[in-house]
Amino acid sequence: MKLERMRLGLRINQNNIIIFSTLLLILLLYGAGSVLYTGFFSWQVFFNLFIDNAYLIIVATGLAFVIITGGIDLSVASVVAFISVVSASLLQQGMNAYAVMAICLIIGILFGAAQGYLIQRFDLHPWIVTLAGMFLARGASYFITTQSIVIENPTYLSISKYKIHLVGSNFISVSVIIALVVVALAVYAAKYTEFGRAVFAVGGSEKSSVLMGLPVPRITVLVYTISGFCSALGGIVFTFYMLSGYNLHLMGMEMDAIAACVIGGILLTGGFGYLVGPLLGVICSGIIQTIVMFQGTLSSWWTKIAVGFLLFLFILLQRVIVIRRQRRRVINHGSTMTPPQLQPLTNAEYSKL
Amino acid sequence: GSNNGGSGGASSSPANTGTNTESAAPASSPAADKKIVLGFSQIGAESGWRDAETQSIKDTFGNDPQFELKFSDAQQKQENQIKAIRTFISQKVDAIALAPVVESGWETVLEEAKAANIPVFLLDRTVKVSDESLYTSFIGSDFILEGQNAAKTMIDQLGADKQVNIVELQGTVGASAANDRQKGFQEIVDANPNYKIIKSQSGDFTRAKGKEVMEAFLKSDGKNIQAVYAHNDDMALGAIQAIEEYGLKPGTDIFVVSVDGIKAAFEAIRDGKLNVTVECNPLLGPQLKQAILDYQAGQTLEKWIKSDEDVYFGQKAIDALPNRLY
Amino acid sequence: MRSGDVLLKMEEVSKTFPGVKALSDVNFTLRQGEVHALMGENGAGKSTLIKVLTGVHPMDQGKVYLNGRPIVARSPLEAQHLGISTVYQEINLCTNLSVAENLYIGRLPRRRGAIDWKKMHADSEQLLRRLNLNLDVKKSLSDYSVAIQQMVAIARAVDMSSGVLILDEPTSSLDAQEVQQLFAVMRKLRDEGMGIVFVTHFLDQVYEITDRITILRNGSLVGEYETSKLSKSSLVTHMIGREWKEEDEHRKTESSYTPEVVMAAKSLTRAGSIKPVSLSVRKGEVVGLAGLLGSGRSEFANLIFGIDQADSGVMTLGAEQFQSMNPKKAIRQGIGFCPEDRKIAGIVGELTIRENIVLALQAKKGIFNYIPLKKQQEIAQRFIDLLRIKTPSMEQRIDNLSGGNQQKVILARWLATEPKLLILDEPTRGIDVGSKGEIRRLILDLAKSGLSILIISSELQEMIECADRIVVLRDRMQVGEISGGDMNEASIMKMIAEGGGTSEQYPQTGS
Amino acid sequence: MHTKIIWPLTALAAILLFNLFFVPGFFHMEIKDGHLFGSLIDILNRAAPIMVIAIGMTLVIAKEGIDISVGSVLAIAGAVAISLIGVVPLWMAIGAALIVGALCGLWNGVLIAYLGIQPMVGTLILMTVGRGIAQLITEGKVLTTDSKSYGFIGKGFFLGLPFSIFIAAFVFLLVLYLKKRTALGLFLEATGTNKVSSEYAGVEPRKIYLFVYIVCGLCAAIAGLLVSSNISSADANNAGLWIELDAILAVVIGGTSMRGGRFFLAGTVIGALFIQSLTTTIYSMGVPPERIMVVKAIVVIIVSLMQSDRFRQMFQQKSKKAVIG
Ligand SMILES: Nc1ncnc2c1ncn2[C@@H]1O[C@H](COP(=O)(O)OP(=O)(O)OP(=O)(O)O)[C@@H](O)[C@H]1O
Ligand SMILES: Nc1ncnc2c1ncn2[C@@H]1O[C@H](COP(=O)(O)OP(=O)(O)OP(=O)(O)O)[C@@H](O)[C@H]1O
Ligand SMILES: [Mg+2]
Ligand SMILES: [Mg+2]
Repeated sequence: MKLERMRLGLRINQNNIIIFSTLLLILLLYGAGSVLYTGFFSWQVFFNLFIDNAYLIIVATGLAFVIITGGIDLSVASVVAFISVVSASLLQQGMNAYAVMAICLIIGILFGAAQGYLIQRFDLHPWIVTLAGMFLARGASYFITTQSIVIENPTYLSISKYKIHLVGSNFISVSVIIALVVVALAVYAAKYTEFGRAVFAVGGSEKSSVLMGLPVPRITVLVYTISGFCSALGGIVFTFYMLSGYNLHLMGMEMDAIAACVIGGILLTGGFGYLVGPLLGVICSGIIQTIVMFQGTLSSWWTKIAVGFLLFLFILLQRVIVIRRQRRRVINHGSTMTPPQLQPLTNAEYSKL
Repeated sequence: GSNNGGSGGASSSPANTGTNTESAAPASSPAADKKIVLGFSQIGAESGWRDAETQSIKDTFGNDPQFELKFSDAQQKQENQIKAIRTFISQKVDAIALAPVVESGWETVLEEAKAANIPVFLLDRTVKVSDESLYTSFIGSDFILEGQNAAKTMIDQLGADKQVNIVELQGTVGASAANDRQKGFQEIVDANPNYKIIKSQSGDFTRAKGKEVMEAFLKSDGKNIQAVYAHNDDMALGAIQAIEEYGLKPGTDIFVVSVDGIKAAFEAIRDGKLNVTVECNPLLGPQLKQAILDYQAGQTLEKWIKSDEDVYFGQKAIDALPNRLY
Repeated sequence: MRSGDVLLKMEEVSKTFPGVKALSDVNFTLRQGEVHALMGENGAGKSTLIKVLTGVHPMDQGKVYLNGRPIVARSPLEAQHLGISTVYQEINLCTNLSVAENLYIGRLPRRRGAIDWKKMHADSEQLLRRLNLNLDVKKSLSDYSVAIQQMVAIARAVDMSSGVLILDEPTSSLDAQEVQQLFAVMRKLRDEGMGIVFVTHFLDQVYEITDRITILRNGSLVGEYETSKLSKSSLVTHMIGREWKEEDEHRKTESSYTPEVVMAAKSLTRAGSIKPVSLSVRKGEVVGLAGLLGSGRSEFANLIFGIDQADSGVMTLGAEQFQSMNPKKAIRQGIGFCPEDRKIAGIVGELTIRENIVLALQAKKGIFNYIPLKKQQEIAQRFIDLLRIKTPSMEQRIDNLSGGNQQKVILARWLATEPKLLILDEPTRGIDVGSKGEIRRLILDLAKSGLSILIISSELQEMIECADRIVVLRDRMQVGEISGGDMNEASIMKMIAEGGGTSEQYPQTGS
Repeated sequence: MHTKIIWPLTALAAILLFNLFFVPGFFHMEIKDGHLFGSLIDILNRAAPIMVIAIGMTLVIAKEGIDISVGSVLAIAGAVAISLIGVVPLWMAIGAALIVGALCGLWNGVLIAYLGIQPMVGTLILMTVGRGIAQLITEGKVLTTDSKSYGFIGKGFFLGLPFSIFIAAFVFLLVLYLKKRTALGLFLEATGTNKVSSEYAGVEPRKIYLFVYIVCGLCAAIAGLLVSSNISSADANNAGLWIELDAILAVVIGGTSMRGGRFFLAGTVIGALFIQSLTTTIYSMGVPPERIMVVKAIVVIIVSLMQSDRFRQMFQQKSKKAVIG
C-alpha cells in the first residue's frame, strides 16, 4: 500500500506530462532533423525558428488565454493581416512609426473587447462571433486597399533589419525579444495574478465561477481583449517581418495558432494548460516545416501529406505518453477518521509552470 | 556584412565543417564535379497552371546532371516562402528561384540572401523592393499586358462600334494577377465608350466559383450580357457551363475571353465555346536554367526576362492544340 | 447590535420560472446569532429562495433588507460584498483548480503584487484544520471525493462570511463525524453573532443545531417556528401538508428472499482501489454496504457495474460468469445502478424528464429498437406519478428540477429498466422526509416482488430498516457482515471501528 | 422546441423579402425544356452541398465535436470519383468515393473517440493531409469528365427540379429518420450533454462518436459528388475550400448549440439555405467583391443577435420600460 502511494505520488501531474512530452518530442524531432540533413544542426536554423515565428508565438499566447476560458478566437489571423494593412497605409501617408504602432494596438484592443462584449453580453458562441470578426477584419482591409503596400518607413526598416548577435555571427531579431517578453508576461500573469487564476477558474466551470463570486463577465471580455491585443502586437511584429501590408497575408493562420496551443498542452475544453505551451507548440510545427524544407524534393501534395503526417505522429506520441502516465486518476479521500498522509512529492504541479 | 559560414558559434555545429567553397564570389564557376544547387520556392499547387510551372522546373533541373534541385512548396503562404529561402541560405545553395505569392514583404529575406551572395531569380511574378539589386532577374509575363491584350482582342473580334456589356470574373481579391489583369483590361475598355463592364465579381480563380457567379449574373442581367472576361481559364470554363445551362451558346451568344492558355481552354476554343485565351506561359524552366548558367558564367542579365507568350483564338488555337503540354 | 436583532429580512418575495411558480410572497427573517433552518419538500423553493437572495436569479418582486437597509444583489459577487456567503446545493467549485485556490480564489493573498502561493497554501491548511481536514491543498480538487469537495466549499464560505452564512444541504454527502465538525464550526460562528441559514432534509440535524425553522410548501410560506416548540411530527405535517403518521416510516417486517443467487462476486479486486471483496445477493434480498466515507463502497459498486474494470475475480450473474463488465452489458444482464454523484454521473441536464427516464431502458433495448414516443410518455408518466416527481410537465428539462426531484428521476430511470439487481448508491441523498419514506417503501415493495437490491447509504438507520444483511467495508476492504437482529447502529459502528468480525476470512494485506 | 427554428426562418424570409424589392426578377420562375428555372431553384441547387455537409456537421456538433476536415474530404471524394470514371463503371466510381468518405470519417472518429484527441486538432490533421491526398490523386491538375450520367448528379433535372435537391432531401430525411425513429437522436443528445451520465446509463459514447464522424465523412463525400459533378471536374486544390466554416455557420444559425446537446436538422437546412441566399444575393446585387466579407460578417452578427435570448430580453425590457414610463 505504501509503495503504491509513493509511486502515485511521484507521478508527474497530468498537465506536466503534456509539456514534458512536447519537449521530449521536440528534442526527438530536432535530433532526427540534425541527423538526416546537413546544415540542420546550427544555431541559425534554431534561431530562425523563433525569427520566423515570432508573430505566431505572440498570437498563440494571446489566444491561449481565450482557450483556457473555454472560448476560441478565430479572428486572430485576419486581425494580423488587417493590422499589417493599416500600418502600411498609415506609414505610407507619412505618419510617425510609433504613433502607428500605438494606433494598431488600440485597434486590436478595441476589436478584441468588442468581440468579448458580444460573446459575454448576449451569450453568443465565440465561434460565431469571432468567425464574423474574421470576415470583418479581412473585409475591412479590402476597404483600405486590395493591393499590397510596401513599407519604406525608416524606423520600421531599421527595426526589421536590426540583428541581435548571439553565439558568433548568428542572430535573432527584435521581434524574437518581443515574443519572448510576451510569453514571460503571460506565464507570470497566469500564475501570479488573480486574473490569471480566474481565467483558469472560468475555464473549469463558468457557472461555478459565477457562484463563487468571480467577475466572470469582466474576465470574459478581458481575455478576448488580450487576444485582440496580442493579435495586434503580432500584427506589428509581422509587419516588421514582412515590411508590407497585405490583406491576403496569413490566410488560415488561426488554425496554426490553435494547433500550437493544443500541441503545447492547452485543452480546448478549457481550464488546463501552461502558458509556455503555445511557444512549444509553435516551435514544434516550425521544426516539422523546417524538416520538410530541408528534405527538398517533396512535391506540393507530398509536402501537405508529410506535414500532416508528422503532426499526426507528434499528437499520437503525445497521447500515448499521456495515456500511459495518466492511468486512472486517484481519488484521494481525506476524512476525519483516517487522515491521509500528506504527499509532499506533488510540488511539481506548481513549481513547474 | 559578415558571411554566414564564418567563425564563432557556427563552428560548433557539425554541419558547417568543410565543403564551404562558395563563400567566394559567386561568379567563379563551380568545381567540375560539384553540382549547382538550386533552391526553388514555389507558391503551391493551387492551379493546373502552377503545376505546369513546377513540372517544367522539375523536368529541366531534375534531368540535368549539372544541377541539383531543392524544391519547397509554400502552400500559398508567404511566411513559408520566407522560411524556405532562409532554409536555402542555411543550406548554402548556389541560386534561389522564387515564385513570390505576393509582391511585397521580401526586403529582409532577400537582403539576407544577398549578404550570403546567393543570386535570386523571380519567376512569373515580381516583387516590390526599394533596392532592385536584391534580385538578379525576373522571368515572367506582364499581367497588365495580358489584360490589355484580352481587351484588345475582344474589341477587334466584336467590332469597336458595337454596344457590348461585359461581365468580369475576377481572380482572388487582392491577388496581383487579379489586380493587374483587371487594370490592363479596364484601361483599354474605358477608352472605348461602346464597351462597358456592367458587373464584376470575384470567382476566386476556380471553376466552381466561376460558374456560380456567372449563374447569378445571368439571372440578374440575362440577355444583357454580350461578353465575359475571366481572369483565368478555369473561371471561364465554369462560366461556359453556366451559360450553356442558362440556355445560351457560349462563344456565339456571349463572347468569352480569358487568360492563361491551359489545354482545356484550347479545347474549348476548338469546340467553339471559348473565343480567346491570352497565354501566360508557365514553362519557365529552360529560361531559368539559361539565366543561371549565364549568371555563373559572369554575364550580366536583363532585369526582366520576358517569357514567350501569345494570344490564341480561332484556327490558330486549334493548330496549337496538339502541342500544348499543360 | 445584539444577538437576536433582525439581520436579514426578505419581504413578499416572488419568483416564477417558465411553467413554475417557485416562490410566491415569501417572507423570511434571519436574526443575529441564530441558526435558522429552511425546510420544505423537494421542490418547495428553498434553493430558489437562496438563489434570488444572492443574485443568481433576479427576483420578480419583493424586498430584501440587510441590517435594516434595503439591498439588491445582482450577482453572487455583489452578495459577497454585502457579507452574504453561500454554499449552494450543487457544489460549485472549480475542480480543475487546486484545493487552496478554490478556497481563496477571488481574494488570493498577494505579496508585492504577485500571488503569494506559500502563504495561500499555509493559510489553506490552517483553514481546513478548523474543519479537521488534513488535505494536500496543492492537489487539484478533482482528486478528492464529493464529500471532501463539500467540506472545501463549506470552508470557503465559512472563511468569507461576515454576517450571513447560507448552507444549502451541506450535509447531504457528509458522514456523522464530518457533520459534527461542521456543527462545531457553526456553533462557534453563531456565538460570534453570525446569522446562519441551514437547509437540510435530516430532521435530527435540524433539532440538533437550529434555533428557528421556516417552512415552505409549494413556493409559499407556511410559517416560522421556534425549533424547541415544534414537534417532529408537526414539522413534517407542515412540510408535506397532510397528517404524518408513524406508519409512513416503513420498516422491514419480514424477509422475502429466496435461495436463488442473482449475483455473486468472487474476490473482485482492483489495484489501488479495492481489495478482494466477495459478495452474493439472493433474489429478493436487500443487502446493505456500510462503511465510512472512502471505505470503498462506491468503488465496489463501480466494479460490479463495469464502470471500472476489476483486475481479478469473477462475477456470476444467473448462470453466466463474467471476467469483465461494462455498463451496457450490465444493464442487459439486469443490473441497474443509481450512482451517488447526481450532477456528474446521473442527470443529463439538457434533456427532458421523459428522455432522462427512458435513457437506460433505451440503451438496454439497443439503438434501433426505438421506444415509440407514446410508450415513452406512458413510462415517464407512470414514474412521475409513482415517485411523485414534482414538475409542471414531463417535457421539462431535468436541470430545472429541484435537487431531490432530479434524484427521483434517476431512480425512475433504473426502475424503468426492470432490473433483477438494483444498486443504489445514496438513493435518498437530498430527498425530503416524505419522499424518503416512500422510497423506502418502494425498495421494500420491489424486494418483495423479487428484485434484489444492493444499497449504499450513509444513513445507517435507513439501511438497517430495509436491509436483510449488511456488509461492512473499511479501508477499502471487506471486514465483516451482520444480519438479522444483530443489525443495529452500535454493532455496525463497532465493526467499522474495530474491523473485527470475520477479518480472518479476508486477511489484511499490506500495512 | 420548435420556437428555435423561428429565427433562422425569419432571417431567411428577410433576405428573400430583400430580394423581392431590390433584385428584379428574383422570384421569377419559368418552365424551360420541362424543368423549373429561376433564382430560387438556383439557390436550392447551390445550397445542396452545404446542406448535406451541414447535416453531417450537425450530428458532430451535437456531440460537442467539430469536423474541419469536411472540405478536404469533399475534395478527395470528387477526385476519386472523377479519376475512376471511365476506368470502372460509374456506380463503382461513386461507390468508391462514398467509401473513401466513410473511411475518412472513420479515421477522424478513431482519433477522437478512441485516442482521445481533441476534435478540432484531430480533424485538422485530415484537413491538411486530405487536400494533399486529393492533389495526389489528381496530380495537381483539374480532372474533367464528360460523362453525362455523372453530370446528372449535380446538374441534372428530375421531375422538373434539380436532382441535387433530391439528394439533399434524401440525406435530410434519412438522418431525420435516424433521429426520430431510432434512438440515435436521444443517445447523441445525451452524450453531447453529459458524457459521463450517458455512459452510466449504458450508452456507449465512443461508438456514437465513431458513427457520427463516419456519417459526417459520408456527407462530405456526397457533397463532393455534387460539387464535382456540377462542374464535371475535380479541382483538388479549391473544391470545398472554407466550406467547413459555412457549414458550421449553417448549423449554428439553425439553432444547434456548439456546446453540444440538442440539435435541429430542419434548422440546419434553413441555415444553409439562408447562407446560400445571402451569397447569391450578394452576387446578383453587384456588391463589389471586396465588400462581401464585411456584408457577411454584419449579417452573421445580426442573425445571431436575433437568436440570442439576452438580446431579445434587452428589447423587451426596453419596451416594457417605455410602456411604463
Ligand atoms: N432554473 C429553473 N428553471 C425552471 N424551473 C426551476 C428552475 N430552478 C428551480 N425550478 C423549479 O422551482 C421549484 C423550486 O425548486 P428549488 O430548487 O427551489 O426546490 P428546493 O426546495 O430546493 O428542493 P430540494 O429539496 O429538492 O433541493 C421546482 O419546482 C423546480 O422545478
Ligand atoms: N485509483 C485509485 N487509487 C487509489 N485509491 C483510490 C483509487 N480510486 C479510489 N481510491 C480510494 O478508494 C476509496 C473508496 O472510495 P469510494 O468513493 O468507493 O468510497 P465510498 O465508501 O463510496 O465513500 P462515499 O460515501 O464518499 O461514496 C477512497 O478512499 C479513494 O480515495
Ligand atoms: Mg434545493
Ligand atoms: Mg460512495
